[in-house]
Amino acid sequence: MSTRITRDELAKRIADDIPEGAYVNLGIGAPTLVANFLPDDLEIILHTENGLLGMGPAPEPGRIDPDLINAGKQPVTALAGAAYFHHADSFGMMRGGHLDVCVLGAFQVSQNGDLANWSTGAPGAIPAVGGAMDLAIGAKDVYVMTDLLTKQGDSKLVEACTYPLTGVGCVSRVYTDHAIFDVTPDGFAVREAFGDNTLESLAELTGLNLVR
Amino acid sequence: MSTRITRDELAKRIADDIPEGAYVNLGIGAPTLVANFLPDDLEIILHTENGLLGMGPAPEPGRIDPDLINAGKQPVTALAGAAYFHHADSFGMMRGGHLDVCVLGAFQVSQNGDLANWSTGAPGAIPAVGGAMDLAIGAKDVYVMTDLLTKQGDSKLVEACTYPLTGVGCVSRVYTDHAIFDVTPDGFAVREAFGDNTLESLAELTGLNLVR
Amino acid sequence: MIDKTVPTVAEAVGDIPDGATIMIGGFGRAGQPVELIDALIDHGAKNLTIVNNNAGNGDTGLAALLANKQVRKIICSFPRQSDSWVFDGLYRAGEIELELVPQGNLAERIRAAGAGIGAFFSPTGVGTELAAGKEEREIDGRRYVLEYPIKADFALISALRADRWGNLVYRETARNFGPIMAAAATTTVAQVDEVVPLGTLDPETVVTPGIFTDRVVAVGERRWVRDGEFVGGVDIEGQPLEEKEDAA
Amino acid sequence: MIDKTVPTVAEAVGDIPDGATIMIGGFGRAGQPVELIDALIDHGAKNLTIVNNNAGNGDTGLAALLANKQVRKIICSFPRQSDSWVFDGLYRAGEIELELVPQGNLAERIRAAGAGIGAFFSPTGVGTELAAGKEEREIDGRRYVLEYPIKADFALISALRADRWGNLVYRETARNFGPIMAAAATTTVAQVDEVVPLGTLDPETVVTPGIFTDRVVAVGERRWVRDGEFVGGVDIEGQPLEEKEDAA
Repeated sequence: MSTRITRDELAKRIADDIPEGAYVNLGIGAPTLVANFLPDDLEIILHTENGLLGMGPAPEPGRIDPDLINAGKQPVTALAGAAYFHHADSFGMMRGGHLDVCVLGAFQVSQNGDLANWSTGAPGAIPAVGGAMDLAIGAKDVYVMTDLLTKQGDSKLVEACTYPLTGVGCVSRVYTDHAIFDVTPDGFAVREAFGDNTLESLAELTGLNLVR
Repeated sequence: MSTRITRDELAKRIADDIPEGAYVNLGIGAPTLVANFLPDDLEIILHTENGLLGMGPAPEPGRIDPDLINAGKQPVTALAGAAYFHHADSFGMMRGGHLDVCVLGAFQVSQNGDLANWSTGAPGAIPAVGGAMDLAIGAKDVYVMTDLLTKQGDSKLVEACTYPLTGVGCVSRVYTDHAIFDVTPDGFAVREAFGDNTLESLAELTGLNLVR
Repeated sequence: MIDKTVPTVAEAVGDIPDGATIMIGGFGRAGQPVELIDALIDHGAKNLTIVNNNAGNGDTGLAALLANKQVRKIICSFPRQSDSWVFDGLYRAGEIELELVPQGNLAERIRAAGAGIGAFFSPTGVGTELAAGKEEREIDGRRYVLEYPIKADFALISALRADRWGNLVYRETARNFGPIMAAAATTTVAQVDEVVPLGTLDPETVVTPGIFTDRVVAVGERRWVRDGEFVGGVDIEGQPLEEKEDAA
Repeated sequence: MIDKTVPTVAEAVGDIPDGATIMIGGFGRAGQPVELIDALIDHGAKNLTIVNNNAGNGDTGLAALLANKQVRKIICSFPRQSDSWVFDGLYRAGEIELELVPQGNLAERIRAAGAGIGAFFSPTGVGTELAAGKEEREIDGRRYVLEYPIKADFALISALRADRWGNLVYRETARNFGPIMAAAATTTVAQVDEVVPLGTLDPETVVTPGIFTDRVVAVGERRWVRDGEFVGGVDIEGQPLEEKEDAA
């Protein structure tokens, strides 16, 4: 029974939902993969919160410029049409609702759209939040990209988050390896089920009441 | 009996108190005259709140550039070393206390440093405030340049302002045609009396208890 | 391909509805989007709320918009000028509402709207009648009043150059309110002297990133500018001195 | 004549007292004022509060400052990194205090300090443990928390070029926190690749006007830059690739 798509397939599926002309921030980690699947013939403008709109792909080998990095501190390039700005302007851009989409990872998403992705709350862990909370509340649409289940088999879609929150009621849609879920006033709605997944099988995996 | 200096003399007297390297905003009207007396061999950087540091003198005839104006909407020039910025940055510069001096006109200044210079409160008058309130509270030192007496012979230095306030407790010093007054916790202190003026004659003119 | 250019000013403002709140850039003549304002007059939308530093001068531009009875309310810092007779008349007749805001609070409130700030404590205006009724608080020994963002449905601004992504650069003090208004409006329309190919604007020097710009319309160079450089010989209204002398 | 240049990094930081609050620019390696941090280590001021986005990487720069036991407290958004072992050790040993701030609130609080804003309502962090104990308010249907400015005694930043008035331009994403920190500190020290003659920087493109800069010190071009342009061939730390291969 085919119940999961690969991470690359999921990244492509997200990329397919991003229209030309969108201003998009891809969070650190798996969401970065989405950039690999944005069609070359569409202009989609990537934002990196350390001060660049119009971020391009990684540089050619030997052309790394240490002044030109992304939020993950990896070397990038700038496209024709790019613009640089300082941190307050960059986060003003996010907080002010100017980005169309951001894609973030998650530990948990609750059915009212709460996101937990910055801290497991484990005792002794050193906390670090970066721009996660700003991204969570900033974009017009916040997409989460994640496996549906943890390695232990627990659902990351939950009734209420048990991990420390990143943002309240901020997630619009969750792209998982099993299905795509929209956050609705009635809870998670299955927008698209991959492979053999059904509303019923997903309800069982998540232990949630799902809607169509 | 010589009791008054001219407006140009007063402008020069203010200019003499501005040290090299100071960032200065000269308000619309009489304060603009101060620029004429800033020594050519000293670098004093003028700010105009519509977005320019390093404002230069009026342009040569026939070289007027309508994109390059001051807060009074008069044509100006930009010096080598100038910088342009937008209105929020410009007023952030003022509000954030980065200007060393601003020079403003006044209807009234009270002995605790309140300034009234934007409205006579006359019924039917159309109110207009511009940047007056921002300037009043923004600079490290707010100098007022004014005649000591109104045309009706009333003192502009008062116990408490009767005109609508521009700012509370914001004035550091008042340069008048009769004398220079510092605002102190004990009231107006006569810093320098011009011509035949004395503490006593000034106290009589203003009807205030003045200190040395 | 992203292309935010629109061919005419009429098209650029054609969907502005009655009752809209519109920010209009400019400080005096500098940065005033003259052609867009003229298009808005032709378009005829009524019952507008206008946000601008002033309330119009002479009989053109914003003053003409007011004279055409399209404006219900104006939010500005300095309505009264030697040549603001149009506004003055409407105001005295009770035909226009005025919200007077200190210039720095006006700028910061516009900036706050664009930056998603819910409200902020400003020291400007404390203890004056323009702060009457506003929430006041002492913070770290200084008094502040609480000020709220000013948002708009549309911003009409003027810049020097744009590319098709809507990146903008300005010229001298004509920059003024343009960048913050562009960020504070749902739909931002920029008139520019010229649209240049993508990649022509140095990304270090772009002042308004295209994310804030929705429409760009080229209106041609002003008479005191050639290839983006000042060529001089104009009066404060931008009339070439020779031409003016000819006319006189 | 105004001349904000100082000849050495030692002189540029020599008066920083024990107990000072110091903003340090940079996001990762980009924009980190490496030479000024080294000078601060040599200078030896202790009991410092540091404001930076991170808490040091590897064993150089900010990490070395921490390792030298000069820092009492750090205000940052992202202390934990794969190579933040110096901070990690101090933190676990209870030898350094941490104030964790979401990155956008950090930037806006620094900006507020420079712009004279007493406090502001931010939507970031609402309902999270980082907003615990903070004043919350609903405005126009959205929840916000009240955030206060972060001021500093000194800012140490890095830019590409300066003139003797202290006007600064930056390079690419090395701009990051530099402009807002410059405005938020009582004394701002900028290290730059080069100091150029007054009038060389285009006033349209100055990012930090000199009013915010107190001292400028030229430290020479970095190895990936020549005449302000990227010449390539470096790793992410700025080591020329050939040189690195030689060393290996």
